[in-house]
Amino acid sequence: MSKVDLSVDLGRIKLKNPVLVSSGTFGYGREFGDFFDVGRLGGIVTKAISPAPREGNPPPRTIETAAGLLNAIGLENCGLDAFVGEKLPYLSGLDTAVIVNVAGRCEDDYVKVVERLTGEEGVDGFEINISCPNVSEGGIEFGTCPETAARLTAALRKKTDKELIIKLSPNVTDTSLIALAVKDAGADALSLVNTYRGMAIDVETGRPVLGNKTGGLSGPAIKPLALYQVYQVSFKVNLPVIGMGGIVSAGDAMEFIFAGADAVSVGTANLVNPASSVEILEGIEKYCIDRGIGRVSDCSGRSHKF
Amino acid sequence: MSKVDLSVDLGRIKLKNPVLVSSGTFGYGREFGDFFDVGRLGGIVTKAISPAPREGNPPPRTIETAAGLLNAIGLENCGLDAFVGEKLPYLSGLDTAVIVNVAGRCEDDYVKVVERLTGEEGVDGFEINISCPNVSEGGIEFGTCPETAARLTAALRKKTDKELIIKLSPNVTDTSLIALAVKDAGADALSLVNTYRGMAIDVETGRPVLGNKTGGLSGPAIKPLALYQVYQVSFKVNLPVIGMGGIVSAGDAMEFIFAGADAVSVGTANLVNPASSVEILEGIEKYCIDRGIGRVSDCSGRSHKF
Amino acid sequence: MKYSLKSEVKEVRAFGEDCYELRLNCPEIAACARPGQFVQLKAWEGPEPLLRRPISIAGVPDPDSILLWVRRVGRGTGLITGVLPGDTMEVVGPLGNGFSPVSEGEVVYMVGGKLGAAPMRFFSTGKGLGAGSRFFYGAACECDLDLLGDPVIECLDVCVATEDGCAGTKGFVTEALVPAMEEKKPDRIVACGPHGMLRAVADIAEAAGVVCEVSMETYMSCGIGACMGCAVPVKEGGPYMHACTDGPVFDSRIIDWEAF
Amino acid sequence: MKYSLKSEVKEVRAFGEDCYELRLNCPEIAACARPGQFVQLKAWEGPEPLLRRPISIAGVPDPDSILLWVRRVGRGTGLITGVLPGDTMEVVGPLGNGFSPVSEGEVVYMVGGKLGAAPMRFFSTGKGLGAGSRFFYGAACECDLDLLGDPVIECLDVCVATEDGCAGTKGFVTEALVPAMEEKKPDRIVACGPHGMLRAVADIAEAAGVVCEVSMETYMSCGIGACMGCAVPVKEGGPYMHACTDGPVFDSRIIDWEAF
Ligand SMILES: Cc1cc2nc3c(=O)[nH]c(=O)nc-3n(C[C@H](O)[C@H](O)[C@H](O)COP(=O)(O)OP(=O)(O)OC[C@H]3O[C@@H](n4cnc5c(N)ncnc54)[C@H](O)[C@@H]3O)c2cc1C
Ligand SMILES: Cc1cc2nc3c(=O)[nH]c(=O)nc-3n(C[C@H](O)[C@H](O)[C@H](O)COP(=O)(O)OP(=O)(O)OC[C@H]3O[C@@H](n4cnc5c(N)ncnc54)[C@H](O)[C@@H]3O)c2cc1C
Ligand SMILES: Cc1cc2nc3c(=O)[nH]c(=O)nc-3n(C[C@H](O)[C@H](O)[C@H](O)COP(=O)(O)O)c2cc1C
Ligand SMILES: Cc1cc2nc3c(=O)[nH]c(=O)nc-3n(C[C@H](O)[C@H](O)[C@H](O)COP(=O)(O)O)c2cc1C
Ligand code: FES
Ligand code: FES
Repeated sequence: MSKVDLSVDLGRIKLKNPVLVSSGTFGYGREFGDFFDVGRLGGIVTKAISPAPREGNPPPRTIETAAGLLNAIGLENCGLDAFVGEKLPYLSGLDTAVIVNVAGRCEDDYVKVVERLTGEEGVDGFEINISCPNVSEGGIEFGTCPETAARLTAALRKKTDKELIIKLSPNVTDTSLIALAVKDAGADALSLVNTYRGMAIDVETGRPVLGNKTGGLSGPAIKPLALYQVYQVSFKVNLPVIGMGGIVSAGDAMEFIFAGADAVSVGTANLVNPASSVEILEGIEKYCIDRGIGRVSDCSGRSHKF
Repeated sequence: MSKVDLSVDLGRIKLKNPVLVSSGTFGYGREFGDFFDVGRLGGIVTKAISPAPREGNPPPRTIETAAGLLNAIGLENCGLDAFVGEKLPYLSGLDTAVIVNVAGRCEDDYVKVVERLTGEEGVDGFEINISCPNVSEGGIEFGTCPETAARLTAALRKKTDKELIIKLSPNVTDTSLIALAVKDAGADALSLVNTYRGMAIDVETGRPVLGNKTGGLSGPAIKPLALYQVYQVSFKVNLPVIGMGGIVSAGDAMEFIFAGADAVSVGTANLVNPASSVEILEGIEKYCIDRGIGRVSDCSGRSHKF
Repeated sequence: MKYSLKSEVKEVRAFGEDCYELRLNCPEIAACARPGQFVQLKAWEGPEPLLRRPISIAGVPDPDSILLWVRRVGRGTGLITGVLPGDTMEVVGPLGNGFSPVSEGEVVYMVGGKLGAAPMRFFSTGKGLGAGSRFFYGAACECDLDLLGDPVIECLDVCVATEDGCAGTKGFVTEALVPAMEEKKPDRIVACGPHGMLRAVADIAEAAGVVCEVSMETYMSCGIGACMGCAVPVKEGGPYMHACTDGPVFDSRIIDWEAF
Repeated sequence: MKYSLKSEVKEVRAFGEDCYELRLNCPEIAACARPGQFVQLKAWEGPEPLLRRPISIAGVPDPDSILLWVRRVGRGTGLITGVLPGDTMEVVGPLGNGFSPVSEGEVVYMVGGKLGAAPMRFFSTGKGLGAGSRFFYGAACECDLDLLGDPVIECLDVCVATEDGCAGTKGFVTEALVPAMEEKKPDRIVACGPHGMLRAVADIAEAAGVVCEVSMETYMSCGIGACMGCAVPVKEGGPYMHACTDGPVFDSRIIDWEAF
């Protein structure tokens, strides 16, 4: 038994610890099974699932920038049926929360996925991706207008009693307006943040490097920006927050918790060191033990006291 | 005589070369005189000037992040009178364009500075800072609403026939809406981008590191984000663009020009290597010579052709 | 099984121009590595550069070690080749599918361009290669010839082409491959090297009706199938396959060369 | 005049725990450096870490060189102290105001906490220091005493305090300073070290009516007065002054210690 209470409350679900792994950076979980017992995590957020399979964007799909990673995967995924048939059985067998990240081109797409999966026992909740900068329709449009976001949230709320997390885009003037709108429409929690719109250009030719021309920036470069979003939104909106953006160490994770996150999610770091997430989990526990913190959730939002 | 035509056209003024230095990172010019002949630059953008002196924010005012710098200087400046009396004489004597960055708490503040300085011979133009994330009033509010931005631009346009550049905030849902609004209101050019809202938290105490709690992120970390802004806005809005955000090398500068910038501005790099700007200027010239490019302005916007 | 390890550098040896041979102590990876597989390396602290670098396994010289040949082309490989014996390095591997196993007596033409020779070296140590198997090596200039002194390569039937004509056939490696194919068709061609070379080799193989496996180098992030970043356009089995899991070795016929 | 140079590392010597003495070849800076001034150093490529690191000038041992004492506390100082003779480093300097010049025969008490001894070493080499001038050195433990072996420091009238009592007075350096002040008041106190020490020394000086100059360490970005980042709260001459231009040396009476 750990001396620290690591559990965190996200509204309709409780996680055994605050460390999740971010959509699109952890495959469907199995890819990491060789490296550690993925059941130790607080939760796994799957790659985005859309009703039909999606082929994704032309390559190159990723490119490094200063302390960051640009990606334009384009939501490549196996689709709803293959997910249920091939991916979910493995995930269901794990002793961890399974959150399905949902992507769509229109409201109907989102509804289809949630409707179908809400009855699946292995699914503990949904993270609604209204913030993907890398697809031409759907995705980010839902994330920039409070009314549209609220309408989508309300439609999904009707379809599921499971945890409904809305993943917000930081590419807006005021994230908390969207956050308030989806809260009122019935969201249980918020994920903050998705990637920042960015691009890279080949200095020899002037050509955009990514096949999709533009992409989304993640990794340590965006950590200060993501921390700010978590700090602002958690202050203004009374809803559990899953904080993410550039977390590569337990220290980074604690900073997000202090900023107001209830749980944290490890993304790009998984791509660099496949065991990052569990090392961060161990680091959080050690941080708490070393400082006599009995309950990690007591740390949440401490930065607001200054 | 250089074999390359480095001059660029910003509407009402022409710069002898495309390299400017960014407001707040080059003092009032004189600080760099020991390191190189600052008259070689295409232009110097001063620290923000407000009607009265401003004392700025409590320390700490800057903190490093991964490949980035957070700052919350809070527009500390000597004020209009001291600028004219003490700083302008040195700047006027230089063979380079002098652009005064203007900050204000209200429309009247901006008008006061522009009105007073438009008659000064040494001043070649104004960069209107409607995008500072580090002061409580003024600054960024003007930068997030197209109507407010347009009203301010129109008011200033009435007061000056000199170059009027609006410096936009990237912390909005769609920068090009603000850009279009200020264009219609009479702006001559756009500066893109100011810093991104961010923060750092002390992992031991949970306390925000900056005295102002939150700040603005600059440096290599934001380069992909700034490039994207320049690419989008220059595509949608037909106005000269001064591109900036994380430029530390001539290659970075060329990427901004390919993305659609007419000129570039070197910011944080000045703080790391005081001679960065002139080294970048030399690098751009070499880049063009090596590739037989006769006119640097021919490169502007090349990325849009792909 | 894949491993993520801290591994000790046992030997570092410079060769050619800007190339280094590294021997790393990682028994776990050595025990299960197959030719054509690769490892992801990190030899620095902190987030710059952010990603690990993919490097092919050039051999398993002893049960505890893997051998790598690395060319210093940028920051990452600069740091990787800057290590000293006794330093440790983070290694994830073995990754990718590798070449199909050699069937007993199979005659294989191995084609390597520059450091594309690395997986060929490993491949050539496989059991069962038939007599008449040959190694075609494409080099730019004299300095690339250093690796022919490698004890494993030395034992092969080597056919060299150099772009500057300093040794062997003058021109690309295909100049040497074409006459050899006319002389005798192998059961299979395996190839690794620059994109243009792979495509040319694939064309030759297709024209001759010989099976050809190519090892594709794409920009990689995770290397373990988690990010979907390493898309390779293919003509069958999807618009895209993934270099780090479906590859890096592909049947050359399914690659959509135009779409790259 | 300030310079931005690439400078060759001439000597590196480890001392104490985690401390290094570096001798850099930079005649331009050596020619005009004054005690209390500092340089900004970069000993790495690329943007990580982003900013240079400010380090006090500990002396000008010969007309071509400056001497630095650096404690390895993080990434930047780790890279700076990792250099070898023959390496080059980027140096900007000399920066800041430095201590007021010594007037002939002036009796000065120099107070240095740990590597705060570095500017004191330089200060003590100035001409005209009066007899009765003393160096008060505050150390944590035995390993900090190494620097007392420095040939310049050895010539001074040194008074040591150690926190663990392993040498000299037990406790903070102020425990040694107070009795000395009672015995004989100097014309001036100059001090460099941790914030708490500076404040305590400033109090002692003020109580005794002795002029006191403190060298303040703040977080710095540019070091040349361009960014306004290094604000120091003061009671006179503004709410803030700037450590890199108005300082790092300040008259202790104008510092607003509460606001720090
Ligand atoms: C499966 C696989 C196996 C490989 N095996 C070897 C090997 O055995 N030996 C070896 O020396 N190299 C090998 N490479 C190539 C090696 O990974 C790249 O040279 C390396 O990633 C470049 O990193 P860098 O930081 O040094 O260069 P960067 O500074 O990142 O870039 C320098 C140049 O290298 C190019 N580059 C970057 N990444 C790659 C990449 N993944 N593939 C090709 N070019 C790239 C860049 O576009 C740029 O032009 C392999 C690549 C793959 C995908
Ligand atoms: C004018 C001036 C003169 C200095 N002279 C010397 C000297 O002669 N010898 C010497 O060893 N050090 C000196 N310092 C302190 C030195 O600059 C810092 O130790 C160094 O910047 C830390 O960088 P880092 O990357 O190693 O540590 P980081 O990884 O950046 O941080 C490690 C720790 O050092 C602290 N730190 C960071 N920057 C500073 C800073 N500017 N001042 C104090 N603490 C800091 C951080 O808060 C952190 O706790 C001086 C500082 C100033 C402002
Ligand atoms: C390669 C890659 C693929 C991603 N795919 C998705 C996705 O399918 N759905 C989603 O909501 N977010 C996706 N993201 C965003 C991450 O889940 C996360 O929000 C973001 O990367 C910030 O966290 P990080 O900096 O720790 O990576 C992806 C990120 C990366 C790097
Ligand atoms: C220390 C500091 C002070 C700044 N002060 C100002 C300012 O007064 N007015 C302004 O418009 N922008 C200011 N900026 C923003 C820069 O001018 C520039 O837009 C931004 O830093 C992005 O460029 P960079 O990444 O090259 O620094 C400041 C930036 C820094 C780092
Ligand atoms: S590199 Fe991540 S899936 Fe292949
Ligand atoms: S550090 Fe930039 S003004 Fe002092």
